[in-house]
Amino acid sequence: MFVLHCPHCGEKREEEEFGYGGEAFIARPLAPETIDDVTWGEYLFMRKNPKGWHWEMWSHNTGCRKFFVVKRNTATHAIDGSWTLADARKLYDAESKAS
Amino acid sequence: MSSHRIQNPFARIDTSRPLSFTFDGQSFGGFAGDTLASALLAHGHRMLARSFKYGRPRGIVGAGAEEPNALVQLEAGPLTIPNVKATQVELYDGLSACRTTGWPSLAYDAKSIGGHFSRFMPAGFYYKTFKWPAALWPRVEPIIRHAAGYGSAPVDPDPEQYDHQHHHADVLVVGAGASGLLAALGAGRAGLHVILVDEQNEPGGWLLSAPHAVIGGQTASDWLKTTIGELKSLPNVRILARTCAFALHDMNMIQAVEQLHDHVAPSARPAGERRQRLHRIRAGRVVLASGAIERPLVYGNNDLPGILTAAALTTYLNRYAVAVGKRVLLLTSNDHVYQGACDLAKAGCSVVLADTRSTINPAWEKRARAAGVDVMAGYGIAEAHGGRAVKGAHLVRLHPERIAVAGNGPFIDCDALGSSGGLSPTVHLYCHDGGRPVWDEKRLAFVAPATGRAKAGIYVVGAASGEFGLQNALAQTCLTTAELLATFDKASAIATLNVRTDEPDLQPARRIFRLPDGKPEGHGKKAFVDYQNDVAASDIHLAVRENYRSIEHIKRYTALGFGTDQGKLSNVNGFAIAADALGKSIPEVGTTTYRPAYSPVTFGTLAGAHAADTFEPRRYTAMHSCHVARQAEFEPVGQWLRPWYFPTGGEDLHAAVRRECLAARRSVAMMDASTLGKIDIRGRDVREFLNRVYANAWTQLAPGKCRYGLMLDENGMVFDDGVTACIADDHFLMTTTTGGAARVLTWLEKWHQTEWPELDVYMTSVTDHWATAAVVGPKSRQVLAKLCTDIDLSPAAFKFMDWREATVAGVAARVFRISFSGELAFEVNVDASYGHHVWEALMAAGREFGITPYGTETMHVLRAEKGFIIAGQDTDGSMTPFDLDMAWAVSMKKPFSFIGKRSFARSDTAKSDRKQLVGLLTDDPQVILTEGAQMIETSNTAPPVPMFGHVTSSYFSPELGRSIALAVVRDGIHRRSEDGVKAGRDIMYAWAGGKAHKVRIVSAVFIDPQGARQNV
Amino acid sequence: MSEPVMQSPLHPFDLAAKARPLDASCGVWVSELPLLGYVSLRGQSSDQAFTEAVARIAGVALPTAPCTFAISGLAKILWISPDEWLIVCPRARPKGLLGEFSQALKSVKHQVADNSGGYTQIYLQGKNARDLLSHTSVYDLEALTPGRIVGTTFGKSSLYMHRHRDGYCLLLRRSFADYIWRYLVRAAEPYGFGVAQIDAALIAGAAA
Amino acid sequence: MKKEYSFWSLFKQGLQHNEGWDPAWRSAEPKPSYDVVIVGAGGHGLATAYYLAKEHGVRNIAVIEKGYLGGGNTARNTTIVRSNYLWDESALLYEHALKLWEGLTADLNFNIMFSQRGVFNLGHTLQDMRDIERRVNANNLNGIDALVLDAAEVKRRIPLIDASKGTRYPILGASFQPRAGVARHDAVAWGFARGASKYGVDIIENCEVTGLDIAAGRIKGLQTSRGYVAASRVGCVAAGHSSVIAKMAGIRMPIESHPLQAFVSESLKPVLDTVVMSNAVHGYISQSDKGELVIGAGIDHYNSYSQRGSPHVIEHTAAAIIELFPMFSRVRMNRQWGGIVDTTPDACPIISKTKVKGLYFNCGWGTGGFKATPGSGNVFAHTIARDEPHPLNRAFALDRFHTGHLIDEHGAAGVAH
Ligand SMILES: Cc1cc2nc3c(=O)[nH]c(=O)nc-3n(C[C@H](O)[C@H](O)[C@H](O)COP(=O)(O)OP(=O)(O)OC[C@H]3O[C@@H](n4cnc5c(N)ncnc54)[C@H](O)[C@@H]3O)c2cc1C
Ligand SMILES: NC(=O)c1ccc[n+]([C@@H]2O[C@H](COP(=O)([O-])OP(=O)(O)OC[C@H]3O[C@@H](n4cnc5c(N)ncnc54)[C@H](O)[C@@H]3O)[C@@H](O)[C@H]2O)c1
Ligand SMILES: Cc1cc2nc3c(=O)[nH]c(=O)nc-3n(C[C@H](O)[C@H](O)[C@H](O)COP(=O)(O)O)c2cc1C
Ligand SMILES: [Zn+2]
Repeated sequence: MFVLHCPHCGEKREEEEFGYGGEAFIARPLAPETIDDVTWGEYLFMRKNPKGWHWEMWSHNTGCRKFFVVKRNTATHAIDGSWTLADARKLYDAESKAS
Repeated sequence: MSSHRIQNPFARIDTSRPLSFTFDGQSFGGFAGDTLASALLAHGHRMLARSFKYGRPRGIVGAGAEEPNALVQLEAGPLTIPNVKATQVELYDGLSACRTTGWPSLAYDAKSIGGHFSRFMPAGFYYKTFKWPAALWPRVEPIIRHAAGYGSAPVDPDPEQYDHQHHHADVLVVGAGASGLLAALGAGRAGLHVILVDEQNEPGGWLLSAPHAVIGGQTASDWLKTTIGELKSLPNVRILARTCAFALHDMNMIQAVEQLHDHVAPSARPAGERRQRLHRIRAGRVVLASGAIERPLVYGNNDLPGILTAAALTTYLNRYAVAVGKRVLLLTSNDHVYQGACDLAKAGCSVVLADTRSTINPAWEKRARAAGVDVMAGYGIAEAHGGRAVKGAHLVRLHPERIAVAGNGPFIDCDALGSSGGLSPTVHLYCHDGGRPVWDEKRLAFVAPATGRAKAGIYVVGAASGEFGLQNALAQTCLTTAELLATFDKASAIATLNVRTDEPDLQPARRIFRLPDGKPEGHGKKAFVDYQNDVAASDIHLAVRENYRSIEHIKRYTALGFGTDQGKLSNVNGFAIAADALGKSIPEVGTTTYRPAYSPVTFGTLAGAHAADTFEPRRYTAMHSCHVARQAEFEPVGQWLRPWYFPTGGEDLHAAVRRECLAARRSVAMMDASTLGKIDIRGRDVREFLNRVYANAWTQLAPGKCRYGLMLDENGMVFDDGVTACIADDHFLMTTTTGGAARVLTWLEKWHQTEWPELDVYMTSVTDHWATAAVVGPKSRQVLAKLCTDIDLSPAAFKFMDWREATVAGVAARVFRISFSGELAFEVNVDASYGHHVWEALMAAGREFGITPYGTETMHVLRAEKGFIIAGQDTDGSMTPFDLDMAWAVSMKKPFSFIGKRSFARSDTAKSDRKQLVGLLTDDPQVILTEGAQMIETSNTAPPVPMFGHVTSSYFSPELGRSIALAVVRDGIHRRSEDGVKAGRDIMYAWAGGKAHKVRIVSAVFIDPQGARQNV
Repeated sequence: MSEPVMQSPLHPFDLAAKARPLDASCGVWVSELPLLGYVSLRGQSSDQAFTEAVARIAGVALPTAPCTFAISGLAKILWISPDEWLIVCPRARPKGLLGEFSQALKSVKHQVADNSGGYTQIYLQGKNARDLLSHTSVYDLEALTPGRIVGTTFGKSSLYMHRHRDGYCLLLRRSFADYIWRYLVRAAEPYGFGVAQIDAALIAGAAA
Repeated sequence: MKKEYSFWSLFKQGLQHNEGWDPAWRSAEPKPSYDVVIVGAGGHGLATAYYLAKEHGVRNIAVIEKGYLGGGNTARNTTIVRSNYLWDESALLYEHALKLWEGLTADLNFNIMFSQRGVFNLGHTLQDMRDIERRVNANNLNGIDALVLDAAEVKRRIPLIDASKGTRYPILGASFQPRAGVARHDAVAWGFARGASKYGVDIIENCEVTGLDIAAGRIKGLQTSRGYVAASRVGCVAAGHSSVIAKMAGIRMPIESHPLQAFVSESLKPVLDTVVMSNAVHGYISQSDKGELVIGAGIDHYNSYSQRGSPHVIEHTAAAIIELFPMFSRVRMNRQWGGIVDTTPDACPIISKTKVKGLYFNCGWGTGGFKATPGSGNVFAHTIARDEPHPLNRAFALDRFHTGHLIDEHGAAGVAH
């Protein structure tokens, strides 16, 4: 049972205050009409679902109602940190470039 | 004094407070401080149970949570508790308990007949039998089921209450034995917020069984007094007795259950108190001081009543002043039993101590002989003798190295037999969230290393970490506590504490689990490993023979450790015997997974306050009391309770709905629409935002106007709908379905925050702020006119789909001229604080017109007559706007590709013959179709019958004097009679519960297709 | 036509009739702070035009530190999220406030909405007030120091809570009031539970 | 392994101290190459191997398992077996499985303790009852046994249930499938393992597949923790780990792995002789032959491969059970655990070929695949042997996520089961 740090409220809170928002950074195609059904289907349904580090969204339901990003290990439940969407984006891009 | 009770000033019973109780109807006496087990043993009461599979006589084996046999049914009626361990039942006056096994009686158990054929019922018995003929198993199964099970569940609702309490502590110490107390003292003196829990009725742990032990010059009992005294004096330390930490979850969330009632006589339980409380403790650090449990040795007939663990014999003697037997035979592989042996001898028992080691600890031998114990080195037990109680045991001389019989030994007769195969650390919590215990070959135990999980904030001290000697345990506790305190940048104030004891240094134990009897496994008397599941050593060997070689397979094939004791006594023996059978080392075999609960915990405790009328929220509108006063029947819709219908004079649903419908169509009726979700949306980009989240267009809608909108998921399917009003150019008020409100707000926020943060728009829920009364019917304008004089209500000035600021019944209101019924209608929205006032004012104003309150059922009929959908009833997540024949509510021209649009183009979604929403008319106008009836093409119904859709909504329309229905039908739109389809295609059958009704497929709009009535 | 009367969400429990002066008999004393004014306000704290206008109207600077609130003579401004605040004020104020805000923020990104009908507050006092909350909410009450406000769980619902005088203000949504009240009464039972006579100054205080 | 199980063999072995029993299955060392390799020795994987050998004459088969066989979700499910699903595609697939269940004990010569004690799906709202009607009628027209019961009838058949009007979600009725029930989960895995082994299938435990060898769009073999294994066809039946294996082939799946938890009470005398499920209060319960109440919780919403979930989920489920059976408040939870379920967007499985020739996936059973075990293995064996889907699993191909032809079973899947 997790304790998550809400970057907006600036506090660690119990899991029950939050709602899970799924895989982070699934970008919506900018021009959906121009892509084929397969590409659209990938965006709609296909997920990384990694065993290991996972960039995921949570929303602080009982608090600030903001979505934010957590990097969590799905095998060990270790948490690397949580950030606002904007800050996380930078780290994520840097990480993606590195690998 | 009962036969086995002795004088013992150190014992924790209060002989000045005698108590009486009954077991299986027979009356006994005991004392405050007794457990049911100690009190029964004090009377020499041995046999309490019959075994699960073979019906063998069984008695008390342990003295606490590890007890496998003595499961009793405590009390009767609503307060009854099944399967409590007699060793954990604190005695109170008038307590009544019964056995849970043994049918028809303990003395004669039907299963014991099977027992005689036990060799034909090995592990896996059922898998190999009752397979043929197929009809056999269904007849055998009920018999098997009735033979299984221990206690009986209550049959009455639970009269007692439970709750939860949430804690956030710096340090949680689990276990208040010597080590736990010391660790708590260390953390407490350092000023940390400490919680110390122990499942027993008082702190002390093993020290309560070893009162003569010496710690730093004090006797154990004095040391306990001073230590507990100081802890109690510290405001930052909280001690919870009778509190079992039963689970450890991620990030050190510990669940612990506190027993507040069960030890008190029902008549004396304080009213308003809880029976049990779940403490949810989020701890910065956890100290596991959960100790160790002595495991018995495995030999023939080792399950006879009167055979206990040596530790239990010691505990009964020292803690409860009970000498379980007068002639005691002890069997050990280690030093731990010697103190107990001395104490038993000093208490006047004749004690023979057989040590499986050929060379034993001279210091202990000296003390034992001095105390009068007859010590025999290098002996084991081949098999115990006795029927309903142990009478003696046949000893054999053991080979000093190999696990083999080296020669014959004497027959020792005894009335109590205790064995010790060493201590098994209580590592359960260490493992609940993924930790693994480590096999320590020197200590012959799976231990939880003291700082093995320090990174996770979990520390282990004392016996739990494998420190079995008291002095070592305490010294190690001091060290480990200091390490823990360092992580808080605190120095330890117990580092220099004197913890010297008077025990001799420990001599290594002998590595022995299953004692040899000179015969191959399975040939001699059954030697039990897991008493509760009747798992014998031979069953483990059989499992291995049949290739159930993984320890998990062995567990599952034999049921080893499956019981309510979760293998506290049996698991390690089982692992070791398996290793032997597999020819592997114990660490290679490993352990099974430790899972919560450490000790069983009631469902009531888990549920806490979430029971009865606080099980889950019920949401009410500001007008709720108005409806209650009018005897409304209510319907749960999402979290809300909404009026379903308003029966008067004994009406049933149909009569009431008929009356309510006609009132709405012919004169005036009123409904509470407050539960609809309302979201205030404001910002420069609000129109663009709506364009993206709705299927239709919002660019043109002028202030003062409203529009209906369909909300789709990205898959193109309708998931919510509602009317949205333009308040100002940059300001809209959106309404959602009752059930969808929260989901929609989160959905909108998610899109805004994650995809389109650049859009200038804010959303705020105002659902609870507004109370809404829908005044519906031809006379609604007249009613409203009486209460609303500051705006022009005339059709010309206040058009359909307009809204206005106005004053209604003296209250500022937003009046929407929208209609979910197709009638002239006004939705009056006011500050909910005035909801009650305005509802009553409208009722009063409408009285002259016979204004009629109506509920959700009538609302459904009225909208169905108009072919308006209910999202969630006429849609099921697989309907596009086109499937709903609502192309008019989709704007494909909008520049931005709104949510869901792209999905329309996929091959399956683009098909023209998808299931589509249509109306149905039955041949017989009186027949009301079943909602959920399936649409088929022929009246011939020999399965499999092709299905083309189903009836989503079906009612009797009082207005039309006939039944109507909505359905989704494959290619339905092209089957509608109106559209002159190929003869016959409009005729189908609606099939439900074996009946097929002929129906004609028509437009979904049954009344006033031009919408004239709502425009008057 | 009868005069408009307001009803608080806890009206059905007729607390007035149950109310009595505080004494030693109960560990938890509860009362409703009914019928206050509530205005939802959203905007960018980075936008000076916004913060200044709000400060001017509210008579106090907008609290921008997470989980804090500010008090002025006429209102209490609760931080809800980095771009959302809830203004608690006497019942007569919202109408005026709305006007003033809309005026002052015409050309500024913002949102104001009257939510007065949507909320009520419960005031908790007594020696076990904090114990009570430890039964109902997962929040670490140690961290709930004076001047802080947090949104957290309450049973299976949620609410905002902050310290007020020597007690706690619970701010909750109207439709959950019935559930929250029952839940609270049940949780308080072991400590002894009483409905406290409500004192006007308290309401005023809660409003500002 | 020739020895049949029977009273007679039990008697004979009993006389010989049960020393003559053979291994139930043969543990094999990986061979260099196989015609077909099945990844994952859960119920589905073992059933697939069994039917491949038995019905399609494939001989050279291996089942590769990273842990102990049957140790995945097969080991940890609440064993509810039923076929009363809503849509034709799924109803027919699950009914195919149910028919196989009915003959499985005899077919495998292994008593899998299939107990057709019936399953109730309770309805608590008017919409629940509409959905129940819709589902039951569809079932009947598909030739599947199912009936709609009203509240009074539910109370009559489940005397302990709280059918009063005062509850949060009063019971309005239920659907009931008489032929549904429960089975002994471990026995299913062992029975199929024994059966497959009899046909010469190599069962290789403690061997983890770590990579897939693909060349020119064709599967060539697998890397495993015990070396390379060549195979011209590979069927992946890895449940919770399907995304991980798919990644080895560069494929992304429409799957998320979630914890799903369950717990059991202490063993009690018989109190409940059927299976009761409720979506609205969110819990389901039955009583095993050993006497413990077997209770399933909802899923934890976050992704996880940890086989454990959060305690508030269990707490909520306990509350739900008490809401249905107030007397169970005093019954005690003995043990709780979790599994890793592979959920799909439409709560329906994926039994499919992939873009890699010779590579097949059978996954996405999520919270409800135990009931399908024999049927799933049976049609998957067909798909692999013929390199084309069996008519019953054609609709469950991966391409439905591109065409939009989803089969939304959330209604019938509801709570985990
Ligand atoms: C708590 C719970 C309750 C449930 N209740 C029900 C119910 O009541 N009714 C119902 O029908 N269904 C139920 N289910 C779902 C059901 O258990 C599963 O759908 C079903 O058992 C899946 O079977 P399987 O054989 O495909 O998966 P598994 O039994 O999980 O087998 C997959 C195997 O693949 C192995 N594997 C994974 N990766 C690798 C690798 N890289 N190399 C080698 N091997 C690998 C795993 O170790 C595992 O043994 C429940 C599930 C859970 C968790
Ligand atoms: N001879 C024996 O059988 C025996 C048994 C245990 C300890 N000892 C000796 O006692 C000395 C002190 O040992 P210790 O203090 O490490 O252990 P301990 O056994 O004295 O104390 C452990 C305490 O932890 C409690 N406990 C265990 N699990 C719990 C849980 N989940 N929740 C709540 N309480 C729980 C037990 O009730 C017990 O009071 C050591 O020298 C040790 O060797 C001997
Ligand atoms: C239907 C069913 C019944 C079970 N009954 C029991 C039981 O009576 N006692 C027990 O200790 N465990 C029981 N278990 C749980 C298993 O011990 C084990 O926890 C589960 O299979 C998950 O495996 P793991 O805990 O090793 O990860 C049961 C499991 C299932 C699926
Ligand atoms: Zn937050």
